[in-house]
Amino acid sequence: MTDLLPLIVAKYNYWLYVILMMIGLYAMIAKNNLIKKLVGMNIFQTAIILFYVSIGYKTDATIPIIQNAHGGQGAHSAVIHAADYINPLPHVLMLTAIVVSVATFGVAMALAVRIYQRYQTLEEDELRMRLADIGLEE
Amino acid sequence: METIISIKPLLAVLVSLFVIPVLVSSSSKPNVRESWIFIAGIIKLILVLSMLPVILEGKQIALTLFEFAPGAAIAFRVDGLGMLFAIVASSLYIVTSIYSIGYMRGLDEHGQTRFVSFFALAISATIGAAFSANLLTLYLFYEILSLATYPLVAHHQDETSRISGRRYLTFILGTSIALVLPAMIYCYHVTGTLEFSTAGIFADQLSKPAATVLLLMFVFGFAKAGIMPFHSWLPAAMVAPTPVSALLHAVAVVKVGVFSIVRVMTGIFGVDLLANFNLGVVVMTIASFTILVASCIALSQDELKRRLAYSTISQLSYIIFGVALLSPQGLLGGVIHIVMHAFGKITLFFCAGAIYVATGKKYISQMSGLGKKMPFTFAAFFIGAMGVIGLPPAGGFYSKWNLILGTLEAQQTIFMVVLLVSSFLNAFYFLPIVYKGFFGKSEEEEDGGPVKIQEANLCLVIPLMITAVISIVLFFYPTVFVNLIKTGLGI
Amino acid sequence: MRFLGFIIVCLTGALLLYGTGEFPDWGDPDSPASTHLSNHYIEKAIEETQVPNLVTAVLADYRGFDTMFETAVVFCAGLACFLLLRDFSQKKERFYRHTPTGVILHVKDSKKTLKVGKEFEHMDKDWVPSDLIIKTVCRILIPFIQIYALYVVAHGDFSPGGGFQGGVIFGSSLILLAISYDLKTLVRRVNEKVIGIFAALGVLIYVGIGVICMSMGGNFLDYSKLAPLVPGDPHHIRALGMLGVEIGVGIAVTAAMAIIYINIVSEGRHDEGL
Amino acid sequence: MDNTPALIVIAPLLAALLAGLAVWIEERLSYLIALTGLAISTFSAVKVLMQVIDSGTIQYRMAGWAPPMGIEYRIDLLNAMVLLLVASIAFLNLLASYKSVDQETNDRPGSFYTIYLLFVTGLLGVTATGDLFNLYVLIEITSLTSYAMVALGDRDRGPLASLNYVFIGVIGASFYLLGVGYLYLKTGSLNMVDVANILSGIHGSSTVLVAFILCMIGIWIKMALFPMHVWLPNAYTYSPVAFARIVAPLMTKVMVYVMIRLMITVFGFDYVFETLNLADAVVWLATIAVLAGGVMALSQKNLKKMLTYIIVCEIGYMVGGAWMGNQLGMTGAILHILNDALMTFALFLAVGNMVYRLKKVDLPDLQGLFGKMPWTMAGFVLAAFSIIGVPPTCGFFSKWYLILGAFEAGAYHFAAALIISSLICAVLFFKVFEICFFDPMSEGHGHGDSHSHVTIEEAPVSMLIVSGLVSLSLIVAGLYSGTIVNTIILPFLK
Amino acid sequence: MHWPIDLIVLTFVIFCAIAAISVKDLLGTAILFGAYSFMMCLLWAVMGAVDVAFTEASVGAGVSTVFFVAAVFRTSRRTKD
Repeated sequence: MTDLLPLIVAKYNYWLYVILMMIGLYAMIAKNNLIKKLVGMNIFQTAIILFYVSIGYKTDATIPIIQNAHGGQGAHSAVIHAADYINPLPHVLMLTAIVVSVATFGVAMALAVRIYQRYQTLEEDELRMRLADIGLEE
Repeated sequence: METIISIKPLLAVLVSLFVIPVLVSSSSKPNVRESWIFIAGIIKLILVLSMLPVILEGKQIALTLFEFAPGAAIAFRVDGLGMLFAIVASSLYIVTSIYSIGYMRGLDEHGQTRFVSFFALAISATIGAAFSANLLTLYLFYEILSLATYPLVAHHQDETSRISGRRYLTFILGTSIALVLPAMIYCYHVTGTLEFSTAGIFADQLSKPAATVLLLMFVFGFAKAGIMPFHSWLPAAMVAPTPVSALLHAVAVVKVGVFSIVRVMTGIFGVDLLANFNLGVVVMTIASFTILVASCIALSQDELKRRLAYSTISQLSYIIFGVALLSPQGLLGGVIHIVMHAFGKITLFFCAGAIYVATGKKYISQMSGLGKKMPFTFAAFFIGAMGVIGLPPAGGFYSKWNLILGTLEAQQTIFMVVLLVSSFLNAFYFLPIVYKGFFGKSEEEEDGGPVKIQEANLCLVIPLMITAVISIVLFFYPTVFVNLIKTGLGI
Repeated sequence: MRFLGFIIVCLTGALLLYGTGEFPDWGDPDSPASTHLSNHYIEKAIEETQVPNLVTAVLADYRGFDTMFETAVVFCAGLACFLLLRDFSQKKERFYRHTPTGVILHVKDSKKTLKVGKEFEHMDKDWVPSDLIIKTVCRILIPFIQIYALYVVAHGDFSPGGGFQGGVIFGSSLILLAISYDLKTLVRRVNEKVIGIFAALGVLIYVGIGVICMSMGGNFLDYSKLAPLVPGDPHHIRALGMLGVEIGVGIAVTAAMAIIYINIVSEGRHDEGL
Repeated sequence: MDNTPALIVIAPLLAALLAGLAVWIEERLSYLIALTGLAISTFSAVKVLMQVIDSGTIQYRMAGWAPPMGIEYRIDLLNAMVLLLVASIAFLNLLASYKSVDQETNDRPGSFYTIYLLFVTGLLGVTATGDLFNLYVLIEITSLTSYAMVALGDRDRGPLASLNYVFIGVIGASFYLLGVGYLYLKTGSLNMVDVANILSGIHGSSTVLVAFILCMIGIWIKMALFPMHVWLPNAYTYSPVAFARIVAPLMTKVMVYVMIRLMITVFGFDYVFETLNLADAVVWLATIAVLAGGVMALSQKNLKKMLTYIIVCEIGYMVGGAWMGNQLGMTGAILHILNDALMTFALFLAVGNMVYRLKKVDLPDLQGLFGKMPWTMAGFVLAAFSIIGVPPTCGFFSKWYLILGAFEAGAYHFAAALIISSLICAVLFFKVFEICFFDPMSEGHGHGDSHSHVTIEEAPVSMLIVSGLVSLSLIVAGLYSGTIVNTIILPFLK
Repeated sequence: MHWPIDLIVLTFVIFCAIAAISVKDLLGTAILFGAYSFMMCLLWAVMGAVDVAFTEASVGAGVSTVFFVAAVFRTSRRTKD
């Protein structure tokens, strides 16, 4: 048990992101409702973001905004230690990823509305039936 | 061997290709269109013949166009064998052109422009195949020829031609993709080259089983040669207008198939390798089978063109048979049969077409007594039949004679029997037609109805007379072709 | 499907877990991710760009090219929603309310319109009377939200935030207007054409700055080449360049969010919604 | 400073935005703007290709930062070729699209051009970039634009096909992103070359293995490798034809390019083929993909859908070739990127012309088309021959290399699959030709003209010219494939 | 040493995620989804990713949820799973 706890502490973040991702993926594959699938998709994407943010984390470091820099010249006097600040790169990447995901989400919602306009349902099985009714194969 | 670089082979190929746009643009003026065909045909023949002296001197003419990998290029090389084939194809093209004018106009066929355009394309591909310097180029033109003839075969655009066209493609395209292509690439994989050379391209990279499989893939893969069981496209293709059957399915297309097999056996494998592995016998057996079975089937056909088709299947195998003998006499006999059979069989097809145009009759049983009404046609038919059977004084005798000598030379006496038997069969299925034509009673006479039948128009009769005469001439003067073969194969 | 999904999910999970086996510990300062590139960013960024917020520095400068496409993605999403849903056909039925009396008129003739003004006002089919409290509170709040959004954009160099966040907040303020009043109010105030132009313009500002850098003889988006064009301390030129692109991002995001919302909520008819 | 590499990508982006503005001001301008943007892009791509052939790899630093810090464009022979391919196809398609866009998106052609240009920008960016994360962003741009485009097509099916595409596309992109995350975790870098250098020291790591698998699966989903192809047929069939014409030839091919780039530049040949033992399995997968694509294509009744299954089949060719583990196979795969893009483009151009006149292209609708639209059909026939692999069209030559590579690697099953798929394609296309050639109206021959009452004429000249040009280019590319291999592909692989 | 906080928030996140995909009312899903995003944002703030957290708060918990509600408003709340 004494060995296990550090291991869990060291890795649990990664494990939980995997679980979150599995939830999202499962919802995307197995759910019947298109909106539910979209929620799954979003969970899936946020899980990846969580993973990236976890990569960037450093113990005993602070947020990646250099302090005492407001004066302009002041910053140059202080020596900046890399270990003091959390890695900013994953954050940058994830800002991008979040915006991508919201953009995709918006488009997907628009699509869902279009589908509903045409078929009056968002359930996959019912959609399939509607398609069969109007003589279109899947 | 001296090699001359020249653009002539390319021009010979392209000439009828370039004429296609002209043909299409002058589609509303049939006379202009047809004169263009002649001009192109004659230019082509002149180009081909202009290379003849050089080849007879024992030189070669070569031109490399695109080299896309070492040893695999799109290249032309004119040697004796290719020259022989090119002369046959290009000279018969002119004759056929005259004939097809008569035929197509006589029957008022639709889509004549399309017909002549694809005809020109097909003949281009044939010349290209004749002048190929390597297997890749040969394959290229082989495929172009297959595709260009499809619209010709399916020309009538009705249900029968749909089915025939389908069968035609299935066999021709299917075998070439499924068998030739992998075999060819495997050759390249093993040797790194596809260039034809009389010594073969394989040094000792092939084991006997591999060589056997490869050879069989080629022999069956070039299905245009009509080796059984890949022969049934040829009778099916007889739905096409007769000029197509005559030039393409007695000369160009089928001979390209045979020519390809000859090329592969002599240029890729090499006579020595085949002899070492004793593969000649294998091919000979297959060819003999085809010869006999096809002859027997021909006997039972009542439709004239189908009978001719089965006769063609059997005669094609003679050529392969001859080459597979792997002896000088056999090679000579086999290859010269390309020429002899071409002139003989095209005469026969021309006759069949002329009869159809003049009387609308397709079936042999209807043709008794026609010889009196159409004496020239039936005389020509007789000469053609003699050529195919191998009776003097038609050219066919010369080739058959050499083939028989070849079997003796190779000490394959059993196979000699095959030749003899098949000659009898040939006689059985041709001579009765001639006999009935001249001496039988026509249906009209029996019915006592009005007799209006006469010779077909001149455009049809002249070509068949020409080919019949040439067929006889060849018996006396085969020297040019013999020399070509000797320089080409180095025998 | 459910079963298949389950298996796929389990396989993926197993694969991912297998990959975590050789991960460095969570928060390990010596992991490759935290040493190779990031140290350069942390130590040099302020010197090279004069921007204390490292995330902004990396986002808008070192990886500014990514961010440009990011903005393009948002623009594209807006355009996609517009293209997918926008429906120019007039709706047949209209509802009006006679303001003084509160009587609701249902006009079924599509050609007949009433003049909207003091006497009549537009109304939604599923209309709920506007709540005075909500209306008033929002009316007060919205300007502040918008000012805050501007602050977030402008102050992105020094504190968390930047163009995206500011843009989204500004967009939300517009959406709040639509929710608290009605969609027509928003559409009336912010013309569709204006939003459309702004969405493209925002990204264009970003790309334009890059192109100007190029025309000044530098690489694409190399802000340092802008120095001759902008008065002030040439040391801060990169920070200024970043501010410029952040403004572009803000505009584009604001417009895109508004377009997406308006189109989804009104099914593209721009008449009634939440 | 020479900015041409950046210009290839920036020009269409800028044009997209200007076209987006023009939508609100003067709709007709947007077409001209789009045309100009793509012309500049194509021109720059030609220039860059020349430069790369002359003087080797070009590096272009975005924002002026040195590579591992900033984003860099690294243009070597392979991307230069693909860039030119993408830019020129996009340009030509735009030329051909003027009329069909007006017909299909009757209300908003300007917005169509904007999205179209963004899509092209994405593809060009994916090809040019030397940064793993930038690649992800650009993939997302291409995906998002395709979602929108697909939904704009068929009114009944488009949105549904698009939403399915969204789900699967997001999974694909996210897997790729995860793979990049795993790589980043291990290397701390995102620049491809930098990552490759660091990776060479840690080949045995399980994390790297998982990263590789994730990246590959992500890319495979995006390129629709069987069995991850389910989104493709519907999405491409129901999209507007002007878009189908560009997405079908380019999207999957660019993804194949990305796969090859990852295999060669990022993970390295040694890692992929020596450390891992996956090659055989992937070649088998490709074999199945080739066969399955062909078989599924056989059962289709709609021409467009049939062609989309052929794309699935062709993907198998390229994946198999790339994973053969020898130079010949890789050469074949790269050559096939070029050739397949061209021939799919030619096919879809022809189909576009048909759709323009016929409105729908179920197989029975095509009867007698040879007589009615001879030029369109000529282009279609050439392209079909190329797909079948008839020499001298380019399809034959890439197939040649692929089969040769398969022989060398001993993957005879793959060679057999290629041959069989050629046969299947032959059957497929001749089925179509037959329908088009035999006109039921003129049954009982003897009549040149068809008597059909609906007069269908040839497509507009602008569409025909492009279609003919591209079809002819198939032969040209075929004849010069030796040159292409020797000046571009082989130097790249060495 | 703030991993316990982190762990608790993570558990909440997972709880919200499962709830969001299993609730039978799409409006409920929307709200739970918003909560999920907000929890996530909290988690990231704890991990020091302030910018990401800020973005997620405005985008994920803010606009996304609004889009979601808007879409549900235009379609239906009903769902079978």
